[in-house]
Amino acid sequence: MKYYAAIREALRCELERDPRVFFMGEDVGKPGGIYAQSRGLQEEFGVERVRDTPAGELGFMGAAVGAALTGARPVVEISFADFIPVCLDQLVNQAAKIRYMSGGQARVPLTVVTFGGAGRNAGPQHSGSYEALLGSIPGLRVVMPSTPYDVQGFLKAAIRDDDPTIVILNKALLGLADDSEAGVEPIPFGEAAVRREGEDVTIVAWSAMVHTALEAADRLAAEDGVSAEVIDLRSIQPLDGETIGASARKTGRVVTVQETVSFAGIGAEVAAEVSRRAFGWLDAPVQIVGPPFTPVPFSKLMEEFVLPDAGSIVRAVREIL
Amino acid sequence: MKYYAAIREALRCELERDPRVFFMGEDVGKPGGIYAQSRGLQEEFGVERVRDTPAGELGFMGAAVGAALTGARPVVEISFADFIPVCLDQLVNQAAKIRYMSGGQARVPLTVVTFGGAGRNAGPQHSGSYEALLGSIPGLRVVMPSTPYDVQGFLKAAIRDDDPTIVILNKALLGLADDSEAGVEPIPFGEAAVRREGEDVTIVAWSAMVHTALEAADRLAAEDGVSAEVIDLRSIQPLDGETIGASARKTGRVVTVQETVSFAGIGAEVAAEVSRRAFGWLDAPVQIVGPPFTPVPFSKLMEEFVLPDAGSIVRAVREIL
Amino acid sequence: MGIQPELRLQMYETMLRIRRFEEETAALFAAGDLPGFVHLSIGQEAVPTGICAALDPADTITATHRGHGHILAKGADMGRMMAELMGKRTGYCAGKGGSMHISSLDLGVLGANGILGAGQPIAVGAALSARLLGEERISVTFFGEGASAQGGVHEAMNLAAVWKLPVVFVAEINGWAELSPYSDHVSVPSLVDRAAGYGIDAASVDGTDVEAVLDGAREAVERCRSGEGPVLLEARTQRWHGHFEGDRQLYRPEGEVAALPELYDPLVLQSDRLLELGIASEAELDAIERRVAEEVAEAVLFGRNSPESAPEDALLHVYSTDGRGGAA
Amino acid sequence: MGIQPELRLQMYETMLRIRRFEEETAALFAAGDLPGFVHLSIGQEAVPTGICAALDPADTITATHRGHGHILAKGADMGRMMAELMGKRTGYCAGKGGSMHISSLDLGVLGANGILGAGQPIAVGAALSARLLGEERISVTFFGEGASAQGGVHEAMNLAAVWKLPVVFVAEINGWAELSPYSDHVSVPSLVDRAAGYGIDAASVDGTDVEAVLDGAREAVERCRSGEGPVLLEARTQRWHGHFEGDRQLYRPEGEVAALPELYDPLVLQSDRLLELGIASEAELDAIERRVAEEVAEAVLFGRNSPESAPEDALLHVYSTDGRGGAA
Ligand SMILES: Cc1ncc(C[n+]2csc(CCOP(=O)(O)OP(=O)(O)O)c2C)c(N)n1
Ligand SMILES: Cc1ncc(C[n+]2csc(CCOP(=O)(O)OP(=O)(O)O)c2C)c(N)n1
Ligand SMILES: [Mg+2]
Ligand SMILES: [Mg+2]
Repeated sequence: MKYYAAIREALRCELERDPRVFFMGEDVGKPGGIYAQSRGLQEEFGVERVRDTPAGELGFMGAAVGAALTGARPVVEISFADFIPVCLDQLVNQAAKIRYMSGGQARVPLTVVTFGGAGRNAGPQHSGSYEALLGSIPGLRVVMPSTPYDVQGFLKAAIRDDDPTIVILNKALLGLADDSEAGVEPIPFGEAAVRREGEDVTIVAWSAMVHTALEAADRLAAEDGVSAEVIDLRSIQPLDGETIGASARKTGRVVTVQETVSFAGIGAEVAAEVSRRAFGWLDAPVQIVGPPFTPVPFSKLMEEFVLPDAGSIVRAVREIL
Repeated sequence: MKYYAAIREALRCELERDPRVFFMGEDVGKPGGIYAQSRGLQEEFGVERVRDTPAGELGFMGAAVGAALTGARPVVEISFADFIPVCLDQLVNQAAKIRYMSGGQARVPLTVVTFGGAGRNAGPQHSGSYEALLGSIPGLRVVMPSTPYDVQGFLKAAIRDDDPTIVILNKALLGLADDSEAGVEPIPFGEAAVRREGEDVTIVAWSAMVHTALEAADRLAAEDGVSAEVIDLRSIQPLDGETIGASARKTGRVVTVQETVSFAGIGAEVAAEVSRRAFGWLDAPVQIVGPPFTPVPFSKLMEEFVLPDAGSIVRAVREIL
Repeated sequence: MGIQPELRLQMYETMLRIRRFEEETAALFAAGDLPGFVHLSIGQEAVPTGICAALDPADTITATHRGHGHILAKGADMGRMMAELMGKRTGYCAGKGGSMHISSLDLGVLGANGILGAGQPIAVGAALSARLLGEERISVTFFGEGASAQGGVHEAMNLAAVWKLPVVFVAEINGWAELSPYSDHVSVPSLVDRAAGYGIDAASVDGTDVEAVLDGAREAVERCRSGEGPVLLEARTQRWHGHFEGDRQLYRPEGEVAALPELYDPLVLQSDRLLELGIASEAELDAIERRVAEEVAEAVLFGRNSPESAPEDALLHVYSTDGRGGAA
Repeated sequence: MGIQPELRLQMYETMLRIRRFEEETAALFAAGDLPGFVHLSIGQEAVPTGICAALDPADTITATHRGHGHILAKGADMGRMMAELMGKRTGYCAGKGGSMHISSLDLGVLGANGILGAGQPIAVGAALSARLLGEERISVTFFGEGASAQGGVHEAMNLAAVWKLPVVFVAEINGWAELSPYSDHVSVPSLVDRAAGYGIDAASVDGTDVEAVLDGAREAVERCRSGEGPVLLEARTQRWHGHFEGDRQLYRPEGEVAALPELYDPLVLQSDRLLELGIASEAELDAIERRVAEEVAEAVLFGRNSPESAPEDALLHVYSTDGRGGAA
């Protein structure tokens, strides 16, 4: 199944399963989504449950929070993660805190689906992801599936979960296919996946960069005879420190790779986990590979220049071998 | 001079110095600010240059961006850092990126002054600071002065600088006095201050936690005979990796302390700097001291429980000695 | 539809409960017994009272930072409110929210809110879920002139109008937003002027007169229940106290504050009416006064005698699954 | 005030420049020669043309994601625009912005914007600085019905109204926001209905008729310049192409798109008028057509022949002081 179709499959399954679930966002209803991610769902479930919104994210994100508070289970799409800043208050001051501020009375079973990621020449305002920001908010959960299988599993888990969860999808992966079929079970939050086992170095990645990391691991094996372990974080909040720590203790060397700027990012948090759990085992400092500290430029050449590729990972690994 | 008065002093100085400078925010004009931080300025400089805004931060933050783009030098106050999410788009997608997106044509000489910090029983929606979020946005500068002297120096530097700078002040420090007087010179961004020299361990802090760190250092000296170096970051973006690295190489042990949750925070970034610059010198993993992963609770007892105090720092130091 | 005598009396009592509760709150704050920020609605009691008198228990409200009145009028227990103000374990929010964040999901109070313009989209969502789940309830949201400048209020009104949802937007106009007057925040004489921009019905009522508020509320609620979409109801009222306790209101024209009780006391207006219409006697009003005084005294006692929240309870309620905080 | 013949002709040429530039853009995109997202304003040329014809060079505009027309009408060079679309070094933004972010500070183009509702507060700020710095210029901001749902548009209108700033809010209503119709986004027949909520003047004009737009714009600009505060000007127009290039508009009623050129072509309307009034002959119009075709061809050539931006130039312009990116 393809990545975009996995979104639709998970939504269909949950809409069918639970009448309290509904899906809304810009152009997700009648037009079926700008990536066909919800095509056919409005025909199947009606305009009340698959709903086109006005182009005001603050309003409909807040409405999702209010609906979640009062018995419904909204799934709301923010078509680009870059639009999260216009509705951020409803996420960080409302959805994330309402249960806490209410002393445990309230539940906010909200799922946010959004499209992040760079590499498509979408320019500075359409290439962001915001996983570090969202992951650092107590009360929110954040997942970033890198495969169609994970899209289905995490989206279902998010919708069935009683807390607000942000599912950050990646635009660059929309056409990616794997052999998953309908019926994937929900995946528990907080479990990373070891995508490739290795002995010499651990490469930690998430979202689209997982595939880049696997490419780098192939190159390292072929060109350097180096056996790299590749960990796909999958879940940003909670983060699977255990899997990271175990791998770091085994290999003694860790490289993280991300497509968002690394200042106070998930790479730094992974490094902190490694330091907490594997300090005595480390043979080299954790290498955090990420773009330089700039917005994402429009031009192809410039965008390619700032984004990490397999070569950047290979170089970082070689530096600590 | 007191911390709150240093704000006023810096504003007065810059308003006098440059007719393009103006100051606006909620209740900063006629009422003189809820902390008296701008008392008297409207009388002195008039309603056009010291301006009360409607209670819509997105609108007036955007207006500040537009004014900065067209020749003025706005200083805009967001009375609580917690309100930054309602106007975040104007900071991260506009102010921070406009120069870049314009290929260097534009300048955005914008200064944002905001009040962060917990410890005042202000509850979950009035105790945030957001330094990690803001610090991780290319195009923005972020400073967090811990003394009245630094308030004056950084505020002046921010106003004279041609790029958007966020000055995050701390509510808990408003009444703090030092022996600074009017006329402090602008302080260059990116230079941390060593507040106390020491040999055995480096404590890195910023904003209110600098004072807590100094208290901890006193206790460590008295109770354990441990000599702690205390570094006040002052500037979050750019971060002074050099000073941090040099101290870490000297002491071999680093503890960071922050009052915001530490997941993918500035502590993690400091730890990453330490790892990059002092890996071979480290005798222990960097300890990141921060509150547990929760919103800031209202009740005094609960708030005290979550916030780090000198005792938390002392314990963290003892753990790695 | 006329107003039943019992309801007229009951609304008087509700207003008195709000007044005495907040007077006591002011005293406790002045004595240093209450932490944090406290915003009082003394002088504005008729607004939440008249509105909530038109509601069913299942209907929901979102309150503001100045929300004690909204929440009491929706039926909250004074003791648990006072305990919350004191940060005690028995408070509505187990001491985690404080004055600015009281909620009672059971009573349909979706929460006071420390962020202007945030409650309005949430209220739209409550109306949306009602439709989706086939529940009859409507949704009410309070906000002031200050908040009316927020994008969230606009987005909420637009959304409710486009989707024809049963939301009553109550604009509680007390003349001030923090330390600055109405005219610093709004460019039109009345927020009713905003309604045409969304194609929704609107009315303005005297927010000092609880029966005028009730009349307006009933009409608005009626429209909502019959599926005609959202309504904007403006209530013009007066803020007697400072923006927060401790604010001495030096920015207000000399004498203005002192004159308010004489000119705009919703309690006097209603008690005069009750006496005049023979609905209550002085003695009956005195009895209410005593009952309310007792309720307040008990609430304070309840708050004081309640156990402190355990510090480590700060770790609870971040997520619903684990009870404890998630990551470190 | 009548419209001078030269201006009538000039506006025709401006519209034609926009049309041909965008037709060429569409062709290049279809051929795979342009990266990223491209939103075209074909069919809407009369709006920016009529508006900008009423402006002085010092006046500023903020444009939208569908901004080529706005920017060309404000005087931009086609070659540098085409180069920007191609991501070349000679583009207005040195290839960093692309179609959605073109700006030219020299021409008063404060930028197209990829975020709905963001340009309006920025435009308010430009008017604010004009007042502060004692400059005569006014500020114009374009937005569509989709963006009108954003809180930023409301906050900007409110702010401009409270402060009586010289801002013209141009609501460019093309019937669609992305893939969904006007009625999904707005609950009133016309955005003019919003103006009363801010106490500002408003008018609606036929956005297919460049002279009607110019008349409306002149009146709005006049009010602004004379210090009467902001104005809302609605222009009803039609979007011929998809939301972005590549969008086949399958969601539109059968035949609607095909009928648009027949019914709503601002170029035909104006050329017919010019011929009828004897302001131009067929031959003169042909000459304009050839001139514009040449300009477009040159622009494409300029773009193609321009040097690629150096990859490492990605590090420039993050901050103004260092020229290079700040932190790692
Ligand atoms: C987003 C946001 N901005 C600013 C504030 C600070 N603030 C708290 S109350 C207030 C004034 C509110 O005025 P109004 O809406 O009229 O309500 P009132 O206080 O008069 O009841 C302001 C500006 C806030 N809480 N949230
Ligand atoms: C904040 C934000 N939300 C959503 C989008 C995605 N988006 C781009 S254009 C558009 C529709 C805009 O419609 P309108 O304002 O009518 O302008 P038009 O495209 O018709 O010119 C949307 C929803 C965006 N760019 N920014
Ligand atoms: Mg008010
Ligand atoms: Mg449109």
